[in-house]
Amino acid sequence: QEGKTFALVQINQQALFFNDMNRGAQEAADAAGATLLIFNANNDPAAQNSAIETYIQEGVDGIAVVAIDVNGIMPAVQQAVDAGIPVVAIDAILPEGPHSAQIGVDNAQAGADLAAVVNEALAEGSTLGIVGALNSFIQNVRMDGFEEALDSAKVTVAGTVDGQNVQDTALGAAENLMTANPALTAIYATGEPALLGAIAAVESQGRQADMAVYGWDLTAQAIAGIDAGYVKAVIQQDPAGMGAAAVEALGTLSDDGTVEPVISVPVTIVTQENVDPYRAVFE
Amino acid sequence: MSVYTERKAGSPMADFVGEHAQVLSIAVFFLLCMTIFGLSSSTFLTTGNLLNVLRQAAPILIVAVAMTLVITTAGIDLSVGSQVALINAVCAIAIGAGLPWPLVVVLMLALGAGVGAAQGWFISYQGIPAFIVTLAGLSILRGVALYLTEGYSIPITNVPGFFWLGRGTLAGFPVPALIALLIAALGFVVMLRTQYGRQVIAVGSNMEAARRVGMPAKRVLASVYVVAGLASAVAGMLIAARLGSGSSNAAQGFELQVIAAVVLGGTSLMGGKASMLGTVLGTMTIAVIGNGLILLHISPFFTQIVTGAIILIAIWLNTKLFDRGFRFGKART
Amino acid sequence: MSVYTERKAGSPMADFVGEHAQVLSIAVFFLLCMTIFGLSSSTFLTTGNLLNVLRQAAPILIVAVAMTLVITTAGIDLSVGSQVALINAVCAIAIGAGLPWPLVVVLMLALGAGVGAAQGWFISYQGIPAFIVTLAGLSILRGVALYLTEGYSIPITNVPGFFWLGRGTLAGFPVPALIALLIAALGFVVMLRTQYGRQVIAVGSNMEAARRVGMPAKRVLASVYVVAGLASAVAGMLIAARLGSGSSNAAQGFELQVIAAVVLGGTSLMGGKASMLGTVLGTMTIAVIGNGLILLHISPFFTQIVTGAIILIAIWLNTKLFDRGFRFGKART
Amino acid sequence: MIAAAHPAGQGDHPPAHPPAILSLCGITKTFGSHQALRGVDLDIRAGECLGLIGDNAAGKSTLSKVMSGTYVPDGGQILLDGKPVRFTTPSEARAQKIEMVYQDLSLCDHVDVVGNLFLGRELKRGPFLDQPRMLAEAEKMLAALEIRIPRLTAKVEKLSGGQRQAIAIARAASFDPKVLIMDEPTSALAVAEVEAVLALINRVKARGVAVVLVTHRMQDLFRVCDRIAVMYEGTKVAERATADTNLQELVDLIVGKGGH
Amino acid sequence: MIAAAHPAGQGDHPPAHPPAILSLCGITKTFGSHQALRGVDLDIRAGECLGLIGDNAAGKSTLSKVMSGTYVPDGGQILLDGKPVRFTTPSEARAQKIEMVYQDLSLCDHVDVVGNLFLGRELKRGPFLDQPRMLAEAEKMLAALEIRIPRLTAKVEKLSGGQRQAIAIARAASFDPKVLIMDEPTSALAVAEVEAVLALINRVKARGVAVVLVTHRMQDLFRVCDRIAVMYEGTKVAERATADTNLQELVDLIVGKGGH
Ligand SMILES: Nc1ncnc2c1ncn2[C@@H]1O[C@H](COP(=O)(O)OP(=O)(O)OP(=O)(O)O)[C@@H](O)[C@H]1O
Ligand SMILES: Nc1ncnc2c1ncn2[C@@H]1O[C@H](COP(=O)(O)OP(=O)(O)OP(=O)(O)O)[C@@H](O)[C@H]1O
Ligand SMILES: [Mg+2]
Ligand SMILES: [Mg+2]
Repeated sequence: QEGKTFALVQINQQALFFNDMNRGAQEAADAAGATLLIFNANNDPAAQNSAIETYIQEGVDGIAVVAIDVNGIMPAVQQAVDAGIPVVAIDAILPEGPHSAQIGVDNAQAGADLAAVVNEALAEGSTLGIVGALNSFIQNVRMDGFEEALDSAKVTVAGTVDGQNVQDTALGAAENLMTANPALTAIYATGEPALLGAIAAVESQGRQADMAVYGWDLTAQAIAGIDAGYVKAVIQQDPAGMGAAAVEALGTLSDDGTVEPVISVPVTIVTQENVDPYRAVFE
Repeated sequence: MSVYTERKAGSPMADFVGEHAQVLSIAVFFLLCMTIFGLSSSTFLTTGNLLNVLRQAAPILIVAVAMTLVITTAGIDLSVGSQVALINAVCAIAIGAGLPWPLVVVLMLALGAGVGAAQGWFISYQGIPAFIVTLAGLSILRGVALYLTEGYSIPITNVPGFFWLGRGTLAGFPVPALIALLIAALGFVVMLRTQYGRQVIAVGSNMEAARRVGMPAKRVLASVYVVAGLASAVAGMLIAARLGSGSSNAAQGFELQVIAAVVLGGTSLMGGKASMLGTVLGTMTIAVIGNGLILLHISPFFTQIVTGAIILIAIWLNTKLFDRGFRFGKART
Repeated sequence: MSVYTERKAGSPMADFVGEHAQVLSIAVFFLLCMTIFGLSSSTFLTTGNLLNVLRQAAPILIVAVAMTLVITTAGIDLSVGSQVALINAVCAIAIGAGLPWPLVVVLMLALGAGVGAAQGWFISYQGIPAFIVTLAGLSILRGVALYLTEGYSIPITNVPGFFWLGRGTLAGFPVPALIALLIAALGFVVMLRTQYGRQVIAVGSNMEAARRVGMPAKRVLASVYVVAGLASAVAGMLIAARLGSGSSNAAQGFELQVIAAVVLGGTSLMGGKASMLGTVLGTMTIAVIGNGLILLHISPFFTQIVTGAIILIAIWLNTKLFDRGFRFGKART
Repeated sequence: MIAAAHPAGQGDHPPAHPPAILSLCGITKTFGSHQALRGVDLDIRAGECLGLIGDNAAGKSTLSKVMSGTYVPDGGQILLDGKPVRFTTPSEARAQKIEMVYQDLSLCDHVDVVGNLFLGRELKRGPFLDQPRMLAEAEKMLAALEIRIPRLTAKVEKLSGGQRQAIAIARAASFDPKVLIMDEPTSALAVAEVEAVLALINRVKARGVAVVLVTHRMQDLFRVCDRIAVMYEGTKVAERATADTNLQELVDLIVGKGGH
Repeated sequence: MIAAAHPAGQGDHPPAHPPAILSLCGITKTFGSHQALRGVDLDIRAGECLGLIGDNAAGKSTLSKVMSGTYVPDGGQILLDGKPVRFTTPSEARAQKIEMVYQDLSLCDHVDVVGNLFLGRELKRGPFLDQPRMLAEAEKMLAALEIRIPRLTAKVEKLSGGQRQAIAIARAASFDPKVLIMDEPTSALAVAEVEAVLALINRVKARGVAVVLVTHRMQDLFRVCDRIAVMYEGTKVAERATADTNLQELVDLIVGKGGH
């Protein structure tokens, strides 16, 4: 793989998740002596397609893509494959298509797994609120997967608010969610900004004692929340592992090798019991 | 044979209504919103919720006060959201690096003023449209914040003094709301009662005339962006203190909220016409709508639609009430 | 003793340079970008890449042409990105529901025109500032798109005719680029050579004067938003055809790109002063910068910063070159 | 000198005349709380020039704008050729061949001289503007006014005050008006140009056009006007045939010292 | 009549006089490709009123703006009390007590009458504007001009053309200028107000102020001016003592028929 060039088409760089993925991919590329080009689409789906088209012109040896619009990315993926460039998808699950591999987490399943934890933990008749990011496909999948698996006889969903994947927006929304539903005892946050916002809301409202927070993606604040006890469980993905797996897959593919069509990168549900190993990462 | 009569003096009441129609109508609309939400949700009028709204609105209000000055000069500052994000991130980094928080506050104010001065220089001394300069600023400053944080949300820990700014209360009143109201009061006095306020209005009304009467027109024009930078710095720090973290992701779409609040309050985008009281009412209206819609359990898929529609209706009523006020004045005299 | 002499006629060359300084300087800047990128990347000047850039720029160019009309009336349309997203989503839903695609095209054009007409009505007949109406539109329309798609992306399948619009080529030339260039040429002719173009300029230059000479000033003012709606519809469909899907996430930040392109081209935000050629050059400059930065392998952390900075520098040079052109003209005559 | 009383048109009526082309009856107009016009009656007759004079802020411009459809009056009636009309926009008045030169000129600064002359009345060839023909006509339109404008394709924002005023006059006078209202058309013009405008007024009068001339230059009144109406604080206080009055009387009427 | 030739100030020089307070030598100013001023020499003396006349677009306004620092000339020299100065902004000229009434008035439409009168020179008490004192002074400033403005806290955009002009005049005349430049100050004023302005000019002259009056109203020149300079197409073509000339000569000079 010496001297090869791979491109990683990213959604944005405003969350640790994506930056960790970039880092993992970069380390894997460095280790293999390959060049990695990263493109940041700043949430614009058309920009992702444009970038892929440009990389095709440039003749890169492989493209990894974290799609914003999973259907909309397909024409560009097709173009790349037609041009003889292997493509792998990370995280967001692409529909049936010519790409060689799907790397990542089953978000719906992970959401459901967390719902199982919630079903277990909450008392009969609890109410739960969701802080989502309606403009994020992946987070909608997480929300739907969670809601479906939630035991509706036991826990009612009092309301959903839109944090728009921005942490201060999420904070305001979460605060309003809590004041609007005084009976609320739990919050499910579908992503990093949402979780940050929810945690800050619990702190600023002084509800540490009676609120249970569940969510996605660890941060220093989330670990502090786990330590304080009100953050009950957080799904931690391994974005660096996804990035690395993508580059490795592209390396194999560009040498005319084959890879598994689904490369699963497992998630961990982090609770007070197993949080310790993650502390170092978020110091 | 000719009959010479003087015109009757106009009724001062009608003059007053005519001149302050915009503020009056946004006040009416604000009270309307309060009433409707108050009647439909038992939580809305609780002290806790109202203080909540005040605390949430504080950063917007602070920047809106500065934006009122900017818009009065017929300018605009699209970069305030990015400035807030930058300050938010740098502030967290600086505190994380162990600097004492009062020093960080001073540094952040200086940083905000510096960024504002740079933009003001391009706008005023280089004559580049404010829209473009601050659009470039929007992109550049958030880019810098992104670069500095590398996407991390940087935690701020163990600075209770700093946190107090964002979460504390003083005699039961949230500190950020107090800061915001103080700044609004200051803005009110500056705009109406000081020479600087007069200069800002003159520059917005007729830049060339302001220059001709010997006002430092360029300096005044540049200065409003410095004020906007300072206000963004304060807002950025309040958000950092409230969230307990700094991130380049902060304050997305903030600039449009701020501008909407200012225009809703009756300040004209064409310059020369400002209303600080209107800005306060406009900001509170938007904040109350955001809060009220959640309390009413509106589906989150509808909130964007409803918020936009309410703002449009509010402004529409503004123009209508305004016209009507005029007519009434007419009929009476 | 007195000496009566006429002034010499001004040099037509200097007059020309003076009047077209903005277009000339953006043309110079565009060529500069082309040269720099061409020298630094071997891929940049390949036909494939250039056609790519053209295809990618097509939606922006189409809306920028319409936005030139809007800005010429001293208005602004912040909602074009949301309109594109709405059309994008509805178009995918309609095709998914089995409607024949030519019918969908017609319906989408009607929808775009309708949305534009609604905004134009508020702006023109109700006298609400364009900034506010279209800001509300930005929120409402994307909200509707979000509501209709529920945040998911809707695939479009098996409509090769429709896909051809976004991906096909005609004599080796990408179809969307052809459509965009046709629209730009149309815009050029309309602006410079037709009564409607003259009316748009007059309304932007002095609305009251336009009314007083009997122009249908309000109708003209409203109409530019209809044009913007139509252009957004075309752009939305091209994006849908290119991506093969519809999503409420489409065209994020689109409005600011479009406005930047128009202003970069020399159209004044104060109204009355338009340059279609400048808009084309401005759009291509922004598209080329986006493409060139990818090819130069700029770290993604820097692209936002660099893009913003380049735009600022381009406009700055514009004002400087402009001034200089003026001076030269002076010295020579 | 200043009597309390009846605001509405109770002034002295002039002797009977041929029917008026445009009649105003009891026109009132209020801005906010300020009564700009308090009931004005006025007749404008074909082939006649009516001088409209009065102190600053007497309401002359407001009255002229009512005649040209720019302002819709709050009360009163407008008769055109004896039939009641209600102009809601200037284009309706313009359709009736009522043209006006505005005190603020109402030019489009970003449009060139030719474009301003043909504003709202562009010549077309097929769907396109007929620039060459407009340019040629524009030269003719300006020729009569003795004004020197070196380049007719220059934007009007660059022109001097007098040049701009000449363009506004040429625009209103050139399209065969039936009523021509001129609000201080000569205020920024040099001597020769003023002469040209007065000559123009006499020419169009001879063609049967009704002219309304608002001016503060008393000496001009006697050279072109047949009748003179005097306004005072939003009312018409006097009307005189030019032949029956003199400069001193008019000046006294304006400030409220005469006519009693 | 029109000779080819030297653009720069080769005109006839007036006889020797007491030293000038403000002297212009060979002033040139070009806009784009248009030579607005082609070398103008002019002396302005204390206690004297200089009339500046000329055809439309002759360059009178441009020259006045050069004197007041609004335009920086491309060439030539300005001497103030014999010392070379270079005004880069109007505030520098204003600091030297050079005041100007602009042809376009330069008012801030959104500011009230009082505010416009004190624009750039607000009275303060501590850090705050002293509104009551400004209001009181404003009444005095306007009193001399015979203008009727009912409410001094009304925004000036609502006022009539003449009222606005009076405000611009009051603003320039009230702050004890050494040089007072007035660009067509009476164009929109009614008779009584014009008289008041002429009286004002005579009053300030008597106080030793140097006045420059640009006007197209020839009859006014003879009532206030001591000398009259005539401009033609960007040059000064003649200068006359008022006592030595008459209306007809001036009119001929303006259009280029006289003075040879
Ligand atoms: N749009 C407006 N809004 C408010 N007040 C107005 C408006 N237009 C005119 N006025 C007021 O109406 C009165 C009459 O104004 P108008 O312009 O008709 O006077 P005028 O006779 O033309 O004076 P001038 O000779 O100075 O031009 C003035 O007091 C003026 O302030
Ligand atoms: N800012 C400018 N840009 C371009 N040309 C200008 C500018 N200002 C003045 N000119 C030109 O300079 C010439 C002189 O104009 P100026 O306004 O000085 O004339 P004036 O003597 O004051 O005329 P008037 O009596 O009509 O007011 C005119 O031909 C005018 O077009
Ligand atoms: Mg008038
Ligand atoms: Mg002039």
